[in-house]
Amino acid sequence: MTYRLEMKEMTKKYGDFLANDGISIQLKKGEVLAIVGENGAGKTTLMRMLYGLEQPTSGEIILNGKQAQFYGPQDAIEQGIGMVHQHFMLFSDFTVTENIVIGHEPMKNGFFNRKMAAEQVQKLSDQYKIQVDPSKKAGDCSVGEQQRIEILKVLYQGAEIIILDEPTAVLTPFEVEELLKTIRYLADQGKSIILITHKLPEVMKVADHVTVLRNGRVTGNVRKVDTSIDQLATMMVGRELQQLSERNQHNGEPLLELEAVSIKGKSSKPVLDQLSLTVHRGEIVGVAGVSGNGQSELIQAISGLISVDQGDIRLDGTKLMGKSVAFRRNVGLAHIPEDRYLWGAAKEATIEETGVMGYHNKKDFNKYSFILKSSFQEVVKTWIDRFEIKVKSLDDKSGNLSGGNLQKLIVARELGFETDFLIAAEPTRGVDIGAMEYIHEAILEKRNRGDGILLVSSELSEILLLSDRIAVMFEGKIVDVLDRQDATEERLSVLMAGGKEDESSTKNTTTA
Amino acid sequence: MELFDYSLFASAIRMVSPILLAALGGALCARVGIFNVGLEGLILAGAFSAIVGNYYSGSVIVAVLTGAFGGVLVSLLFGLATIKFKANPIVAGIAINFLVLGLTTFGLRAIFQVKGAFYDKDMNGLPKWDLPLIENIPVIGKLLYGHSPLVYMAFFAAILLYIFLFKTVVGFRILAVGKNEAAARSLGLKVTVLQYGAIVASGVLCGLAGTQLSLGQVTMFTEGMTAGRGFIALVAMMLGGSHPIGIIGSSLLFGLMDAMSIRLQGFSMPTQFTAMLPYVITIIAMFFLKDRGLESQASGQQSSR
Amino acid sequence: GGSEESENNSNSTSEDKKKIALVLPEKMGVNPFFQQMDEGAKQAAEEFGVELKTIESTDHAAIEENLRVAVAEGYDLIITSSFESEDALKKVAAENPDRQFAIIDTVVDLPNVQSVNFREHEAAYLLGAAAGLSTKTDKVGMVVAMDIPLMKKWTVAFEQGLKETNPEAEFLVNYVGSFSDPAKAKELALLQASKGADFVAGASAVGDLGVFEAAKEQGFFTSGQDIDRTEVDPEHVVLSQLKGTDAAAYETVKAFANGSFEPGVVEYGLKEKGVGLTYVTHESKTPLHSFVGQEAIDQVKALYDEIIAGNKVIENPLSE
Amino acid sequence: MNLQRKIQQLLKPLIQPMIAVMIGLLTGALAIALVGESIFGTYKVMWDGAFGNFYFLTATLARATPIILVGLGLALAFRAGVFNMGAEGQMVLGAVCAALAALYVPGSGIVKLFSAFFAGFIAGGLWSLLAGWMEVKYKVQLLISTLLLNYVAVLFAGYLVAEPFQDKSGSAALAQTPMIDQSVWLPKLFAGMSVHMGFVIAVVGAVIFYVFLQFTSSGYEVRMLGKNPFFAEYGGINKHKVLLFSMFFSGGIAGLAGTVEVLGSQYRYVEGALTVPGYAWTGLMAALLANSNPLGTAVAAILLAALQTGAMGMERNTEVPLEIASVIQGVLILFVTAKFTLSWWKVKKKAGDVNGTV
Ligand SMILES: Nc1ncnc2c1ncn2[C@@H]1O[C@H](COP(=O)(O)OP(=O)(O)OP(=O)(O)O)[C@@H](O)[C@H]1O
Ligand SMILES: Nc1ncnc2c1ncn2[C@@H]1O[C@H](COP(=O)(O)OP(=O)(O)OP(=O)(O)O)[C@@H](O)[C@H]1O
Ligand SMILES: [Mg+2]
Ligand SMILES: [Mg+2]
Repeated sequence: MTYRLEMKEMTKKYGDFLANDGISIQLKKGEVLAIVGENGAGKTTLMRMLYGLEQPTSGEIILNGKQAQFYGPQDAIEQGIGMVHQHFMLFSDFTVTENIVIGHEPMKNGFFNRKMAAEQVQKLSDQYKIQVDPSKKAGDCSVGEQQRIEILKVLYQGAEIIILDEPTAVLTPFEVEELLKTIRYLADQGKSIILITHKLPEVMKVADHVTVLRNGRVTGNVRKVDTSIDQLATMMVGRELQQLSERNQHNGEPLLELEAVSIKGKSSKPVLDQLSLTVHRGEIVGVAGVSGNGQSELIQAISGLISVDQGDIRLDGTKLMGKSVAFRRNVGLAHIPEDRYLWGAAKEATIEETGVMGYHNKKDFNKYSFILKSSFQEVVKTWIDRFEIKVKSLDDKSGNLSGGNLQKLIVARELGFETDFLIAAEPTRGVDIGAMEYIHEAILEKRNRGDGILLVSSELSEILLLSDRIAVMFEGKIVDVLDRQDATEERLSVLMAGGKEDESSTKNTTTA
Repeated sequence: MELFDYSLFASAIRMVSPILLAALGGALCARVGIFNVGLEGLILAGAFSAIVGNYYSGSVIVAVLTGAFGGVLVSLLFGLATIKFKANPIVAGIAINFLVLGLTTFGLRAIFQVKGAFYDKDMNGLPKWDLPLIENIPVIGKLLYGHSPLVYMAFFAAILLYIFLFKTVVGFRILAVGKNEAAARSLGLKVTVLQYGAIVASGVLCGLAGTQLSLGQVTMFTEGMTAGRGFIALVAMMLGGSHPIGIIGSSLLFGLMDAMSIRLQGFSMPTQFTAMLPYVITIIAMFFLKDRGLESQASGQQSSR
Repeated sequence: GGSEESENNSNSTSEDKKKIALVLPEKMGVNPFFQQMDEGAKQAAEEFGVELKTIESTDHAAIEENLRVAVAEGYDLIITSSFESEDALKKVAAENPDRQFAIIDTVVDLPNVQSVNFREHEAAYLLGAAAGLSTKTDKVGMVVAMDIPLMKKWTVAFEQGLKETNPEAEFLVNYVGSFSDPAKAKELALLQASKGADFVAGASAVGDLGVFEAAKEQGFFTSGQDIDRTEVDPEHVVLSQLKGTDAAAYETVKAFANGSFEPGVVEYGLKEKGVGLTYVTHESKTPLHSFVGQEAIDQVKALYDEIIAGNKVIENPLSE
Repeated sequence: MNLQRKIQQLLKPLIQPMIAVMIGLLTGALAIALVGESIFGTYKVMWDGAFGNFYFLTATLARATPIILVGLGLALAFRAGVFNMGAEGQMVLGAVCAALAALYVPGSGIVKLFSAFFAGFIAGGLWSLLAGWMEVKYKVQLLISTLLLNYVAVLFAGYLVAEPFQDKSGSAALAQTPMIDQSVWLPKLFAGMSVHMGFVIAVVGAVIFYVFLQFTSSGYEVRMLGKNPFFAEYGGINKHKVLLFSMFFSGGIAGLAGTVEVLGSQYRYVEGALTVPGYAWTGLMAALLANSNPLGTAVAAILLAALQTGAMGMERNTEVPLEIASVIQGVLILFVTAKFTLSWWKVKKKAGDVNGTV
């Protein structure tokens, strides 16, 4: 059987920089090809060329045995290639239906037939078993739902080859499961799928073939059945991965205390509902939960980004209620934000400027209210060394860093404050396994030094790996707190879905 | 008291129509993500070319066409600078205002051999339409009766634009471009074509606004006769949230206040204060319309960075 | 710096014709007042063999700049005009006492400046009187460019004339807020007409064209400014308040060419025929409209005679 | 190789404006040819009018003075991420208050001078702060409100000088304040030249502003707020405080623009003297052209002023109508922020690369 798609010797140069260096891939009908590799390995670049967003410096694309050239996404779309971008390309004010049909809208005399569109979307949704609510606004949808919109959009456009660039980075475990099922189902229906991901277990679950990239080159091309996670990891990072260091025992004092914290939302349900939680010194408390259950608000309430209607928040005994972000940071709070581009950096700012945030007023770096550039640069250089952050120069824009490298920079910055308490929200989202290792190690090290950490992550494996205790959030409440040894993925999943383990029994007693 | 009477409202409707037309044009640009501060220049171009068309052809219809065409020509220049050459839209818009002021003044000299103003008593202005049915409508009949066709056209255009934007496929895509240009591009929408289309349409609307000014409200061209109406249109556009119906509201508010401020001149208040009225009222109105027009603001802010 | 250059230039000019600069405080286009001045000066320059250069100023700051440059470039006489130039001229003329200056339409009291002053209020008084005698509705309006003190020369004297001839008459004033907005001026005229005015005087510079249009549309009567505007629309523009800026410029250039130029104040009022009113002080090509009628004109003429005889003094509203 | 890159990098930002200037000049040449004048001669006259000798150079700098200050004020707001369109009103209010302070504050010349500066700064600043406050507190969009407040400010200043504070001496015909006592005038930098101390203030202001923005922690806060308000807030920067601060100083500096015009050039507030020349719009362009870089803003302001003084020279010395200058200026500015290089430059560079490797 011939290949549906072949990319041969694809090379892409940005100036003198070789982002892709003679990469070849093949893809058959009904097959799932996983492409893995470190941050900046060139995965996205390769896909952008396939989708017509970039022109290759050299190399050829062969589609169904014929050479093809794409000058823009519309060419690629016409030839049956669809791409679900890493950062969703949705119109948040438009409905799900509108988002899906845009570009190929059903019309009558030039008028947009929205009713027919909704029907078509519903039909498509049923056909591929991808659940969406056609009339909802895209902006009101959960991340998982938004992803489904993207996939349906691609299917609606008639794509036979579907590119998914890091589709699981932002999904909850349950949503990941669903997505993987969908991918498999689509492949069974004869679609060909290219999946880019950093998560090797997913690769093992769903892929037929795996292509590994490093520094713009192919370092491995294997069938799934012939490989293992460890082998893939080694091909990716060029070395063996290490075990996480030991966790020492700590029975610290309470550090962060939340008492009956409530935030009234816009809707009738409160966003945070009488939430109480304590983080001790020398402890990592993981917060698990399906996204949208108040985790973001919890983080923002502690760090002072939103105001709290009721309750009490104390850090090392100091009352934080009504205090500014700066005050809280001075008292001893550091914060790895959940969205690095929204909160954690300014894309247009230089790496140095992004790094200096929070230090600009510290007396080691500030004299007569002038920022001491050179002493600060020294510090940033130590960060870059420690985390092996790949930067061209400190004057480069943060937006030009790959996501993983930017994340490492932010982690380094927040750890650099050496505060007693750290909020680590999605600390490894979209980050390759090499970088993930560094970050996990750093967080654990901080704990071992006796600091308290609140870890919020949609990645259950991460929570399970790092946390001493695990709090599960559901609808703005903490429904349960489990100790490390009691927690399993299954128990957490049940709690996250809103079910108490002993729910049925309590219900029975109250009704009785 | 004689502050409110039919003539107040009729005068407001007359005076508001060029502003309304131009604000609709501005809204179209805003909807494709281009903040157009060159409305003043576009209107002026329309006003001038309408007069030229009228003078040479003696036909009002030709004048309306040349008026629209004048707006289109200048808007294409604006589009070329902002879309093709990615110039900062605000800078380009200001430049357009300067440019058209210079060109029309120069044109007065070159074409009519006059300075300052061109007036010819034999020139025909736009007719006043005495629509038969309208007059009989109680109360508002009198207001709506006997305006120039472009006045009706202005309100009609608003409704048409509303239908176009929110009911047709092309309109839908235009909205998409304005909301998220990157996404629209990645979908393979012809973003550039849509942007040019919107800019040309805005040129037509502003050209008609100018025509109404130079041939509807008066029958002459004078240097800088827009007298800041383009900026008022800009405000009306933002206040109306770039929504056609909202713009009708905001333009009418402004027109009414303006007409009222004239009447207040008689009431022993310094004219400077009566003249402030429309602006102050508009600011007050914004307290109640906080969330409107955020998009246009965003586009403005982006270009500052 | 400026004086050095003027020295350089003065030897070259001695053999040439005399050079006169007319520095206008604004761009000419917007105002017939300046157009006329330019024409008058040009005509005299041609007739009396002097070189004339007209310099328009784009804005207020440019006036002083242009005056200084005119000095530097060695013009023998520098004529400027209007209140806007007063400050600038005071500075420049004081710094260059060896140079001759003239200013039209206001007074600058310096030994090397000739001031040409108009008493527009006298003409405005006559216009008001004519309006008072002509109105049938006893309501008379005026559309004024801007609510600035200068315009009191028009409004106050007009009202005085109006009230003296017709104590019953009501006077409506509205301000356009701009010198170049005919559309708004027209709306104001329409408004005044809707309130019953049958005569609306235009005093809004370019806006007057809008007033004329309103008159044509609604069938009321109006008047123009500076030059005889009755030709524009004899059916509705029935009077015009005149101001001979051309004559003033002409005379100034002529005097300079003939060597009779002297510093000090030259007044142009009714008596000097520097200002006036059609049919009363100056002939018009258009026949007198019946709305005004010969009888009214005769009465106004009587007032005019009183003024030039010195029996009646119209106060300048600006000199309190 | 490295040197070549350096030179390329240095030249790169210049290429675009140069192309724009070319297009502007070509359009102008066309228009000049249409009028039948000598193209080269006319441009020479224009150049001379702007920079021809020391006198014209100083005249250009004098004209640039308020433009620089307005531009700096706006640049500050833009840097903080707020689109202040209200420079005109802020400048006018600053000017009128400075004039009134200079006239009516009792005391010696120096006291009056300082009160005038203080009044001008505060008036402009507060007017701007009003818009900032409405935005922060009531979410009234600043872009619109500043635009509207311009009209209110200009009309109010017009009222002040047409009624209560009008100059009743002399011909008393203009809406203007009485003349300020000579002891309060800002000194001219050179006798007989119009450039005054205000220019020095503007240039020093640009340098201070540059240092503030680039090297101080408050400047850093302003920049980060402009680049990403969420990031700024997350990092502990008080968003509202910095915004209000920026708006206050933005308007204050615009107020200073009016102040120095009054104290250094007109010696009184004259209605329209600041609005008709369009200093506010020109300053806005200067700030945008320079991407809100303070030093760049000053340079851009001087160039824009040169265009205007050059046009005045042209008007004086040739038969080319003044409007041609505004046409040239319009076309030039229309394309000056254009990114012509994007494709052209790239193609060239590619060709160069190929040559290099072969
Ligand atoms: N437009 C560009 N200009 C210059 N360099 C670029 C550009 N786009 C990508 N690069 C560089 O090319 C390299 C590959 O980037 P690419 O986005 O393909 O990586 P990736 O494998 O998708 O990384 P990640 O896992 O972080 O998504 C990176 O080092 C990046 O800095
Ligand atoms: N102008 C540029 N110069 C250098 N690199 C660039 C430029 N523009 C984009 N890149 C690189 O292109 C790549 C693609 O961007 P993208 O948004 O996919 O980042 P990413 O690393 O994949 O993000 P994430 O890790 O958050 O998923 C990034 O690695 C970024 O470094
Ligand atoms: Mg990527
Ligand atoms: Mg990534």
